[in-house]
Amino acid sequence: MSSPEQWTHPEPGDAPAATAATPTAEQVIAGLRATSEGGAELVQLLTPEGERVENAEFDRYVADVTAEDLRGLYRDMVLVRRADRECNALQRQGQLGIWVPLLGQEAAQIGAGRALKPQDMAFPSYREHGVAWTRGVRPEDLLGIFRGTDNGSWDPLATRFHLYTIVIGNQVLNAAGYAMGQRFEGRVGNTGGDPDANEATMVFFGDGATSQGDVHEGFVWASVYDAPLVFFCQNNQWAISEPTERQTRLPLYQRARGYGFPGVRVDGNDVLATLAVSRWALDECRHGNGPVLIEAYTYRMDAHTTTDDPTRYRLSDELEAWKLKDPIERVRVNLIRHEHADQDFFDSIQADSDRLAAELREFCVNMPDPPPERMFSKIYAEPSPQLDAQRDELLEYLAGFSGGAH
Amino acid sequence: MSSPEQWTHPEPGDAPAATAATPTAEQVIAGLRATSEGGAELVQLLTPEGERVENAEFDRYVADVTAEDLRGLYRDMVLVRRADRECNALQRQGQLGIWVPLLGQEAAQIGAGRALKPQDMAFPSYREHGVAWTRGVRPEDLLGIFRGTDNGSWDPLATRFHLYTIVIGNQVLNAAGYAMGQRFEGRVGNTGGDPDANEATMVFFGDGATSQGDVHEGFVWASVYDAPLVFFCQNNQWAISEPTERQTRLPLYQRARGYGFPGVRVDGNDVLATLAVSRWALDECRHGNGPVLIEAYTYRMDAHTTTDDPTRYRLSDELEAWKLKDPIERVRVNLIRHEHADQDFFDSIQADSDRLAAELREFCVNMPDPPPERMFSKIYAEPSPQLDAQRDELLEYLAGFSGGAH
Amino acid sequence: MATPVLNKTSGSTSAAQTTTLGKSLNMGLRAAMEADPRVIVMGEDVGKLGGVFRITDGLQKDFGEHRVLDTPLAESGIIGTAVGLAIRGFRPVCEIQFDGFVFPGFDQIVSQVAKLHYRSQGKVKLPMVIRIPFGGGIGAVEHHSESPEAYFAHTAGLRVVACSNAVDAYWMIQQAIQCDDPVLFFEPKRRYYEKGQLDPDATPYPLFSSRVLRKGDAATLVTYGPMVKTCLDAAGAAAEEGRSLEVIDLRVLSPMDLAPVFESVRRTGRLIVVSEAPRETSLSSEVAARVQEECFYSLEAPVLRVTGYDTPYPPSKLEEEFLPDLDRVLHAVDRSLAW
Amino acid sequence: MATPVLNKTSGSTSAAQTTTLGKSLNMGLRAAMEADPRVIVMGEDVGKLGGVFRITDGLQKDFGEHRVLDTPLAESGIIGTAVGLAIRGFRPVCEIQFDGFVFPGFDQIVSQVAKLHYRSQGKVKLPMVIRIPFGGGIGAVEHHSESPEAYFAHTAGLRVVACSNAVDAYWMIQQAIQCDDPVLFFEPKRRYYEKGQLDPDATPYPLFSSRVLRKGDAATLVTYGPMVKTCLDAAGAAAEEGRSLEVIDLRVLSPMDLAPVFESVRRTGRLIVVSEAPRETSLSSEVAARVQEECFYSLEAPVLRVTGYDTPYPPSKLEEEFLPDLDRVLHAVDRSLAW
Ligand SMILES: Cc1ncc(C[n+]2csc(CCOP(=O)(O)OP(=O)(O)O)c2C)c(N)n1
Ligand SMILES: Cc1ncc(C[n+]2csc(CCOP(=O)(O)OP(=O)(O)O)c2C)c(N)n1
Ligand SMILES: [Mg+2]
Ligand SMILES: [Mg+2]
Repeated sequence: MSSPEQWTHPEPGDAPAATAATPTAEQVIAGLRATSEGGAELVQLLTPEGERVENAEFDRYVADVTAEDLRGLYRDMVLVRRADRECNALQRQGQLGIWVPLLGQEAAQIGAGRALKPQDMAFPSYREHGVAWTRGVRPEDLLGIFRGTDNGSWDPLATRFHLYTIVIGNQVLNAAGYAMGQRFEGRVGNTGGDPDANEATMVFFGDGATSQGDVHEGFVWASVYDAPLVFFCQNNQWAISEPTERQTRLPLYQRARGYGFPGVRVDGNDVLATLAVSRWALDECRHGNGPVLIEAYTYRMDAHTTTDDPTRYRLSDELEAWKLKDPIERVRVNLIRHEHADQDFFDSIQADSDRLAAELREFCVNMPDPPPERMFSKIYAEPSPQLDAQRDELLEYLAGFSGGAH
Repeated sequence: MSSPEQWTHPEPGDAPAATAATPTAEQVIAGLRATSEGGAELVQLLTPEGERVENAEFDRYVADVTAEDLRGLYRDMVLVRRADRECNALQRQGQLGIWVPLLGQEAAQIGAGRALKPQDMAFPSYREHGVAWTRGVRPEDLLGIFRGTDNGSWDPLATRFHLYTIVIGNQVLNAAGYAMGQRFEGRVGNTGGDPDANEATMVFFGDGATSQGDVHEGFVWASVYDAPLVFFCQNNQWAISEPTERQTRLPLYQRARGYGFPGVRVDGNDVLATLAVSRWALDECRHGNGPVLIEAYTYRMDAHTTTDDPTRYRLSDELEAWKLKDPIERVRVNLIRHEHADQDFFDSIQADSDRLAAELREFCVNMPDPPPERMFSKIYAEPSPQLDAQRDELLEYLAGFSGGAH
Repeated sequence: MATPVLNKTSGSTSAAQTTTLGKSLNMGLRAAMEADPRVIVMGEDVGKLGGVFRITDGLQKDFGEHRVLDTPLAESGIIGTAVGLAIRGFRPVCEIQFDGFVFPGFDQIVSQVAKLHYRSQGKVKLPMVIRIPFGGGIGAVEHHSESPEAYFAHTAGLRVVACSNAVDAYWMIQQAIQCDDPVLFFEPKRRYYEKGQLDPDATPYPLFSSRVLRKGDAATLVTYGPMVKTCLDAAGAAAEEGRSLEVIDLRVLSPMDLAPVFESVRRTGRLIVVSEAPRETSLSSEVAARVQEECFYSLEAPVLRVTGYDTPYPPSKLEEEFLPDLDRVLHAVDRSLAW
Repeated sequence: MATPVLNKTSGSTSAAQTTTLGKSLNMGLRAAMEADPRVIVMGEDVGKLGGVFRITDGLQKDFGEHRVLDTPLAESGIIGTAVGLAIRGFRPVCEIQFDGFVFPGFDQIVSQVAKLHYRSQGKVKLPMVIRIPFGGGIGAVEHHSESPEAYFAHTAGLRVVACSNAVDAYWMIQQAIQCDDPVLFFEPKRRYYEKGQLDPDATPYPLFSSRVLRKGDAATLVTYGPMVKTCLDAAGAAAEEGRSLEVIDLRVLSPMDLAPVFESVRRTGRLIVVSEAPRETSLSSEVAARVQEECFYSLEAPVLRVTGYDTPYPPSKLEEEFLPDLDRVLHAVDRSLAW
């Protein structure tokens, strides 16, 4: 799969193209095996069985990772998953209007998020609850979006974590512009002095998003302006009901070849590999060698959202196969094998996640509804008498309003 | 330049990216030399000096080209250039509102256009007067666009030459859809029987257009649906005042690598090479191996349009250097050297082009203005009482109108 | 006095069956695909999944993958390739997953879809339909509850329609597909589950015509899409207070068919335009502008508008306040009558 | 009675100099870039070439290539990266080369530019300006003569303004750049060469205010952008016939400032709205809708509209018939007065 040439000559035939582009169950499974076996192109440092494998290129980027650090990454993933499951439950119980599960993508998001330095900026899509966690955005701050009380209550500038973006692809261009700004301000390629003077930006999007014009234009702008931008594509195999084959002939990391910047495919279920590759990519950007594309090869283990029904379009074998590559389990096994974690550690994390979940639930069920006037607040930075008038009109109407009796 | 890896590591430095992306006069010249020397990646069959050079891969696609055929291609180019110059003059004389010169791109357009079979479809941009010629669209039919009497008076379905598209990139998606349709109708990959049962589509766009989201999405759709589509990019070095370096780090033909279909750079000033590469690409498509990207490396020898002033942004040396690679001259030299054309031939073509120019001018100056009601005609295929009412309102107003005296 | 005429179609109502607006669309699409092999359906998740609202449920299974296309994820691509397919002679029906996601395809719609027939002076037809589930009231997140119809109504060369009930849904989608002009087809997603009595043998009402759904003489309510039910409910409530309101469903949003509205206002002298969309430079503006010109001497009160506010669509906990409801409509009726 | 007040600004007019609308914009941009190093200009051909209309002429030479960016050729990219630059703290001024080419950037404008301040509840400001030369009358080919302002006026969260003369151009572009909200800045390209007397020391008129340019009492003309000159000419011609028309330049197209219009109509009792844009669901609809509600008892005739027709912009040989001119305006005045 590594050379496009192998791909450019589908056999002639009468079959309409549409079918040619449809993956059969066999193809899906084949694709799966290809990955579980890894292959030269997939950067992996921790096997699904929790074994640390060497990688000449990327080992050095995690050489400083201590057992404690690894426990920290494990803790991150467990807590993030627990919060995700709790929110899923809260939706089922009617406390949230909808939830977008990250189940299965914990390693990709924690690995990438922990590679970011405080001065770096991140632009998420709408599934990056794990990255949010690493930026100090509490799960509580995400709830408003899904409960319908706000569009995200954290401060994007203070946390250096932009608001969620739902329109597929939009944030990639916004991130490219932000990264251009970092470069224009001389925050890139500074040698000596304070290394933290250098900054980079990371933008998150999915496999489906790669088809959008905005993502392409982000590639063009970032490459032409040498922007310190890491394109972090979580290929979770599905865009709602559409498999990746619907979006591309080639592995997505190879898309970068056509623009003249590096593209790497990393095992997105391997937190250590994702951390290493992300650190490398961010360093490249901070030194002025951006942009870089990372394809984190992972899997959406739950539905697209709580309103989705995956049984309509994918095989359960597929999920079963991916369960064997669970991102959290392989770290647990590794920690135990090397006796880097004892039962107390796991118990304490259990306790932490119970507390986190309880607090999250407590917070959620007590969230107040926003007042009607909120609808009109902060639409403009400068005064707007027109909107003030509409607000007053509504409030007056609601006031003079004797409970709906007409 | 052939491997992206050589491109992905610009040196770190404090200079803002914007400068890094600006070509100096030296860079422009350097880029030029790179091409005039050709290089492995540039497919060339006729040198600027008119010598036929062998090409193992592509010779066979023009093996059947006789001296008469070559004279035909020469004639095409001369007549098309003459029509172009005449229209330029007509604009200067106020007969046209604006003109978009093709000067310098004759070989790219005639080579591509003559590779098309009658059953193939073409989607032009707005500069493809040469391609129009090969589709039997008379220069006269183009005039309305530039005189402001219509938006193109030819029949896009009968000529299999779509209307000009001015919004950069739009036509690439329209062409992808059309090519999908050819495939869905089973017009691709038919073996045996009538070879003309197979069809392909060719879409024309410029170097600047490659940055547009629509062009990317066209690449995605065409590749995912195995559409019989040839992306014909005329890299004439400039998008109005912006050099190609503003749009990409890599040679544009390499953009295809990221999508998994072939990309080839051909000498766009070499009509024979362009014919060969275009025939090859169209054949690939007809056999179900589409899409294919062709970058025709050429030069816009005149202004972007008659309202443009190139002296504001490019060096005259550049134009001088390209004059040495004139697309018509090299064929003339070749015909003479091999005694494939005598003076009578050149005289007859001179006469033909004089006649063409005279007829064109005659036609232009006598073009009637459209009647006011034309404004309302054919907006909808089905009746529209609302527009009929507006039309009647206007006609009544104009009728009751005593020459503007109020 | 107040005669509900909703769901009445001329012709026998013998074979009438109960259906929902969403199911009617599915049946209508199926009927259109059976009637014409050139009809193809394309969009995100319209195949195996049957669309996020299941409007295309079962179509790929029955008509195959080259007539029901799960496309790559890009709206300009969906519209732009549909244009090419239409040029080739197909009749594409594009699904835009939610109202807020039509904008990446806006350029193709405004620059190509709306203009190609005119540019070619009729030599190239574009018989394509763009389906857009629109409007709020379903407790969704951002970009999933918008009412972008005004953008298209202002665009010359497009035909814009909105269905409001199960019976219209079944006929209008088929009529839109049969139309040789490009049609923007707006579906009131919050009403997908509203029931209606459908008689497939009945003669359909013309596509490009507004329609009086309820006769009345005290005042006229003009609306479309999701607000039609709201207005009918309001008219029902008003009737109990002895006030008979006329309710007109625009159905065609551009080019508008306002004759029935003029006729009505000349009788009632009062008009309230109801729409979910923000008010500024909207469809409600156009209706008011036209009516005040055509019915200047008949109006006993200014044309009033009950609409969404000039704000981005709010977080869903606030949508009840944002969206016009029965009370806001009747409040406007009171204001009009008190003028 | 008829006092032309055009180009009068409070404060001294001592240092007044003659300039054109286009040159004023160039001077205004230069002044804004000198005043604030965070101001950057970006777009297609805005650098070496100085833009196809030379509005940015000389700016790259004087401010450098990282403050005046010749961008890749894609409007979504221009707007989308400007959003990111604004988040970073820059104040980008984007040039869209022609009105018809803003649509590839429409999604970023509607989905991000218009909403980000609201979505973040004020935590993120987007001080960016999108300059759009608009309107016809220059004999151009397709897509180069459109009037897309209604699309943006209908979009909550945007501020939309249009300048009509050389003096306003100089001040309004600077005020738009200083504004912490995103501003869509429409420039009447056919008026780029109209002259005016500019006094850089004068106190500018507020940006978001409509303005009476000529007093009158027989009827009110409300317009904006390129049609302002047309209406002033019409008022001049009418004056010679002893009819005094009031002329109001909207200047701000959204959110609208209609107080001066209401005040005027209460005096004149008659209103004609003049705009190049197609009529259906347009700015002229909104003005008519608002005025008939606010001035119901003052109107002696319905609000009349003189606009482009509901057609794609025609080939340029027909634009004279398409575009409102002095005669069509006066014809409407006659109709209004004869009501
Ligand atoms: C422009 C746009 N079109 C359609 C949608 C509806 N939609 C939401 S998520 C999604 C699939 C995205 O898939 P992918 O990019 O792989 O991200 P994932 O959800 O798998 O993380 C779609 C089609 C949208 N949000 N925006
Ligand atoms: C969407 C869009 N944006 C801007 C323009 C204005 N414009 C017309 S031609 C052009 C440059 C195109 O360059 P290129 O693609 O290289 O084609 P060329 O003109 O060199 O043949 C531009 C910016 C346009 N027509 N469409
Ligand atoms: Mg995905
Ligand atoms: Mg070019």
